[in-house]
Amino acid sequence: MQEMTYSQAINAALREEMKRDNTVYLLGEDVGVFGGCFGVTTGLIQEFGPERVLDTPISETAIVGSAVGAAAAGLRPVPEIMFMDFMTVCLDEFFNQAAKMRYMFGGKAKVPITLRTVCGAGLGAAAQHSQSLEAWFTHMPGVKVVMPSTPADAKGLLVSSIRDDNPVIFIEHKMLYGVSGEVPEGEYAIPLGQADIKREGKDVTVVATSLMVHRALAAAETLAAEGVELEVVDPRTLMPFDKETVLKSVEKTGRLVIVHEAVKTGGFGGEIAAIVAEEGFDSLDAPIKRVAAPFAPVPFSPPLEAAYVPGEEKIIEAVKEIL
Amino acid sequence: MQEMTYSQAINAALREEMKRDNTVYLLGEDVGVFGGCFGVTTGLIQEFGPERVLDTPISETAIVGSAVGAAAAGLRPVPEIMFMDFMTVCLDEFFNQAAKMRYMFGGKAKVPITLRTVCGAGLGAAAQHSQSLEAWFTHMPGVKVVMPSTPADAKGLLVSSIRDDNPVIFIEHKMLYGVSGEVPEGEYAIPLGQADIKREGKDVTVVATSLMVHRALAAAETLAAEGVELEVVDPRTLMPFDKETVLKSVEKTGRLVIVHEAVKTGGFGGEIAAIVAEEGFDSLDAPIKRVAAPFAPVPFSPPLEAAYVPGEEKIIEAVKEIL
Amino acid sequence: MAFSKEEMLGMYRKMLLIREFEETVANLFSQGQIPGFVHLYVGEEAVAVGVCSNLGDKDYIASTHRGHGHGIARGASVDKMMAEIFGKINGYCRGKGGSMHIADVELGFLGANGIVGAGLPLAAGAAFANKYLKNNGVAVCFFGDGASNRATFHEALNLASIWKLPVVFVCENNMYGISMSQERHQNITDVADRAVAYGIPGVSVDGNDLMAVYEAAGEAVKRARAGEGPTLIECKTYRHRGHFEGDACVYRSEDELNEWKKKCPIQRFSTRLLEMNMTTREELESIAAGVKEQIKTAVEYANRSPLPDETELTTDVYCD
Amino acid sequence: MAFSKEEMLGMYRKMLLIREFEETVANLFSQGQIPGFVHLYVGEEAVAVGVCSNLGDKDYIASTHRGHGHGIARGASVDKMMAEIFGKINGYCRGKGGSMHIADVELGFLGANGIVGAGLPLAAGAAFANKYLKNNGVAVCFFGDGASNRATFHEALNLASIWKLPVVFVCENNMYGISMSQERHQNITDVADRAVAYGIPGVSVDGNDLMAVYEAAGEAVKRARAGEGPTLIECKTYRHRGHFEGDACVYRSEDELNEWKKKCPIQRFSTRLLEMNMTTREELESIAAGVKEQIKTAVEYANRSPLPDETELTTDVYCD
Ligand SMILES: Cc1ncc(C[n+]2csc(CCOP(=O)(O)OP(=O)(O)O)c2C)c(N)n1
Ligand SMILES: Cc1ncc(C[n+]2csc(CCOP(=O)(O)OP(=O)(O)O)c2C)c(N)n1
Ligand SMILES: [Mg+2]
Ligand SMILES: [Mg+2]
Repeated sequence: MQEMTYSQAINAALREEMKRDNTVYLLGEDVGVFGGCFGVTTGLIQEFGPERVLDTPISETAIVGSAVGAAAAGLRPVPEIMFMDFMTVCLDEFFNQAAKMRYMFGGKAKVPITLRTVCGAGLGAAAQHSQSLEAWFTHMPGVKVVMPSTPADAKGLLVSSIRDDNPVIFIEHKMLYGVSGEVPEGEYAIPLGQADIKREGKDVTVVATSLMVHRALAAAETLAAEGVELEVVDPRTLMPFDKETVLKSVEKTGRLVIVHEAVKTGGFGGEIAAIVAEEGFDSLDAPIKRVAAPFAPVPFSPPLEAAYVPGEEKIIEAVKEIL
Repeated sequence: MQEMTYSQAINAALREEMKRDNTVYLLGEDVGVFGGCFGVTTGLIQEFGPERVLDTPISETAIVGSAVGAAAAGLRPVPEIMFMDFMTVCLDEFFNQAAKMRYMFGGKAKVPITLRTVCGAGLGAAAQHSQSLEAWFTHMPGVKVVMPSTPADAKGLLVSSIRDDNPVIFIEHKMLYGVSGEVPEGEYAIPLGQADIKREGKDVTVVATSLMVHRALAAAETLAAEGVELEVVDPRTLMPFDKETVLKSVEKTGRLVIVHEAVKTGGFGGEIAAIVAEEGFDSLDAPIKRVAAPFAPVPFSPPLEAAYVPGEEKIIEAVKEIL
Repeated sequence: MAFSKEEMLGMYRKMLLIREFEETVANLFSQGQIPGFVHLYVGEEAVAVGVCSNLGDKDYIASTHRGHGHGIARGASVDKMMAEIFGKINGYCRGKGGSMHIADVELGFLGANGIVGAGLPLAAGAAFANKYLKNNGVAVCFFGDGASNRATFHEALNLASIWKLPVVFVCENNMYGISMSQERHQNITDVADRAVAYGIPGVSVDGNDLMAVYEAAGEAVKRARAGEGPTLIECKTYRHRGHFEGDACVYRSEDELNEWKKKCPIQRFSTRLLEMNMTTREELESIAAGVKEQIKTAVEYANRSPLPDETELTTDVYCD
Repeated sequence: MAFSKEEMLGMYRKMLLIREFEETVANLFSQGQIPGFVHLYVGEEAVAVGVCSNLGDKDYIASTHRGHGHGIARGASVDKMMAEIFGKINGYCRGKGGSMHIADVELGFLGANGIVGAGLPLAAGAAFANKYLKNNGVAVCFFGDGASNRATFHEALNLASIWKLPVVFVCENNMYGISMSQERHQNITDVADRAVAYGIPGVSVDGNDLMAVYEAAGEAVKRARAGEGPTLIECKTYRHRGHFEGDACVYRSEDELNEWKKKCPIQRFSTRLLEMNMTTREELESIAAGVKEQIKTAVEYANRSPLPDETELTTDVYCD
């Protein structure tokens, strides 16, 4: 085990996969000498050269579109889109092209792209630089959606994403980059589609993603003192979604709270709730609760932003409502 | 009352609103002499001239982006995006600009855009011309989402959409254009945010949208013969969503089936299920069922396409599973 | 140019094969035998054939909604194309794609595309891959005059230029994007002028002159292979049929159409072949007969192929 | 040009006001008094002021992430701007927008923007509205060299050209998009050359020369008001500070920066004013003192303003 930050874990995964496989290359805005807007690609251009770490113009359509063509032609591009909010300017390339190509072509294409991008509020970056839009991507047949919450998961899941033959959107959280944790040494790959129970408990199942995993763990700690045991399930990948682990947990606890940072309406929490209301209905002893951002764009002002992002207290409150 | 098709009803609403309000104008690809790809804008350029019915280049970014600027500057643009699938190439303009402008500017902007577009399979138009992507738009604070299923609703809701001061996405279904129905004469506006109970029943609530309303009604007809009474609720607008009507219906029936044409995972059905699992849990006597497209792009070949779109039998099957 | 007789007749045959394919599709469509909608390439054959005749093994093309001609010119099987258009399991895409998504990646055909302008960055990416893999391959993107106003045009040409990608951008300026004439949709006469914006060469050629297209494309391909970067080629041409089958063409005149029919690229090339004494009327007729036969066979193949069964619905969404 | 002394000194004062505003923000940011991130306009003042000095009541501007200078040049209140940057309720956007979204639609300021290149179609749309309403107003869009590679540039310029919209596209070519130098991000020297692609005039001017900017913009605005359509103006300039505050600027040299500092637009203009005997050192100093005072007041205003309370979170999402 090695102690490293989330950011370093991602950097390490990129480095190792680039070493292992010559067809892996990075492209994006300022990913070269600048090291990426959040410093995640630091040092890679020095190690692999400008042929494999490519600074691009501010042309997301060309970044993702060219990645699709290159992937179909045999490479494994790892484009970076600086903020997830900018997926709106290259969605056609990712969705109408990358995601559907294999199906439209009757199985005769492979589009192994791992698109790295950054979600989340917390830096005062306001409405166009702070969103969590993962739900859109779960509604795209052909795409895999990965949202790691810890350095170890980030590394293990990024390795698997790059090795995966499908388009993957790998969603990092800007407030996690500085978070440290233990990461297994050597080659380390976590299969896509396996949830992780981050804390066991018998009273209420809390399914949380990305940064919210940490808030849920904090809530669990607080509630444990009051004798309430939360089971915190981190799906880690939303597509494929490990519904078995969630259903099993709800079978045990009979209660479900879902936590995500995206706005509630239309969020992936709805999907999780629907799965459980359909397939785990008999296990449920109480209404399903969703804890999520209010239905508004992300505000700038620090007190508003802080109130916007779901926190420990809101999770505790939701848990108490169904106990 | 007047008998007219869905397409004619939309055309009539456009005509009347353009007459009523000089600031209303249309823009889009081939909306002029060509009358729109599906003929919906036929005759309008003759009546209102090329200053108010504007053919555009194939530049969706400029279509929607210019509409945002024009709306902020006092007009009421009604852009047409030829197929909903193409929203991927102008999503930034609709979402990061139009939807958020008011909030980001602290309430000091108004962006009254009614973006008309067309969803749905059925014409053999395959993966990039047949989708139902409404769920994405329900996840966008600031946007209203309208999906009419009948000529009367199409007219009444389009009138209200154009008069609304917010960005609205008005989603027409290509297989409904030819469907006829009674439409009230004279000015006719249906408030956004009111569901319509298209058929009353006591046994199972079926919430269905757009074309699926008709399939649900057909299923209701069939099941009525077997003594099962479906209550078919058409939300008509997904945002604002009239949850009261749905919850009240479920209170009565105790059972809920949700039907939409979009793929199930990440679809708006999840949101509806979650609302009911949270706020109507005690009314529920059985698991919630979703009937939706399988998790795949829309296939071209007629038998596949036909199997892809949820039909009467699938609705009946779902109902029977929870009776 | 020093073409052998075989090469010249080969190109003639390809153009004719496209024409026959498209006219057959038009016929079958009007009889209700083809589902969905189709955009035909009649009148523009010299562009696809002139360009693709310069391509080899490692090269890629990216195409458009009007893609049948590109596929045939690249060497795709008309049997599998026809079967795909019929929605049959033996089609290129197992019936899942249809006319707008016919593709054969192995052959270097990155697909027709339902999104106008989508091919440009795809081709840039395939060119990038070829450069990265140092295999000397190039990529070509076909796109319309209408597509030249899309986002993708701008971003792809700029990227290709600064990265000196081995790619050729071929604009098929057939004077319309659906009902919108080029005059109305852009304020320039030659799409090729847009090359200036990216610091790359731009040339405008008569797209109904096979030899002119061949030469311009040949030079661009040579530049690309030599590592000198992309070229923008504009081919002025015209579609004889509507935008899609069923289009009443209210936006253009019969006269205009008839003028262009006189400039038919196939007739023009056959006249030239005869003038050069490269062939005889009889030989041309026998080629035409062969083409007719080949397309007849393709239709039979398509007719014979089974429809996909329901299990196909959810296969090939992901690779395992 | 025949400017009155008042006008000349007015423009000087505006540039200075921008400079002082930005340097104050830089300071406060480094002290941790400002949340989020800020992109400062120091060194580029002549562009905003030169352009906006041509504008009147009905005119609109659309801006960028680097928008403080545009807002001030358009006449926005520095008090409300500063309060917004502080995230306070008395700010332009009630603290909901911050530096990247300052706007005042009533004033004709369509907002800073967090999406690079987003302003171009917005400005085209505002220009369309002015034309539609026949109010003789124009719209101006500021955007960077980096933004000139975005989709929106292409589509907006084409649309504006064919519709002859009264809009002026002002490219602030400060030689970098974050770390990417213009040399690397496009294969042309003058962004203005891209005008060719749309059949509109393109001019490149020294963006650090207030008068040159003023004149070029004036001509473009005149054309626009006369119904002759859009113009693309490129202003060559340089940002003295990092891309955002905190940027270590590893991608450029101290020497380069110092060269450009010597070309400071404000110094240059003051020298000119003195040479023309339009003013005196003393007068300039008293202007500077007034500006300092004004910004001090703005900071006090911002400091005094309350933070928004939680009820603000969900207001203004929709109009009722
Ligand atoms: C992004 C996008 N916008 C609009 C369309 C609808 N559409 C299909 S073909 C076409 C016209 C294309 O014109 P052009 O590029 O000149 O090609 P041509 O049809 O003339 O060969 C349009 C508008 C589309 N498929 N994709
Ligand atoms: C669509 C989009 N892509 C990327 C970014 C991130 N970003 C913000 S500013 C910037 C550089 C902009 O460069 P330029 O247009 O030259 O303006 P400058 O900062 O030099 O004033 C980038 C890449 C963004 N905000 N929006
Ligand atoms: Mg065309
Ligand atoms: Mg710049």
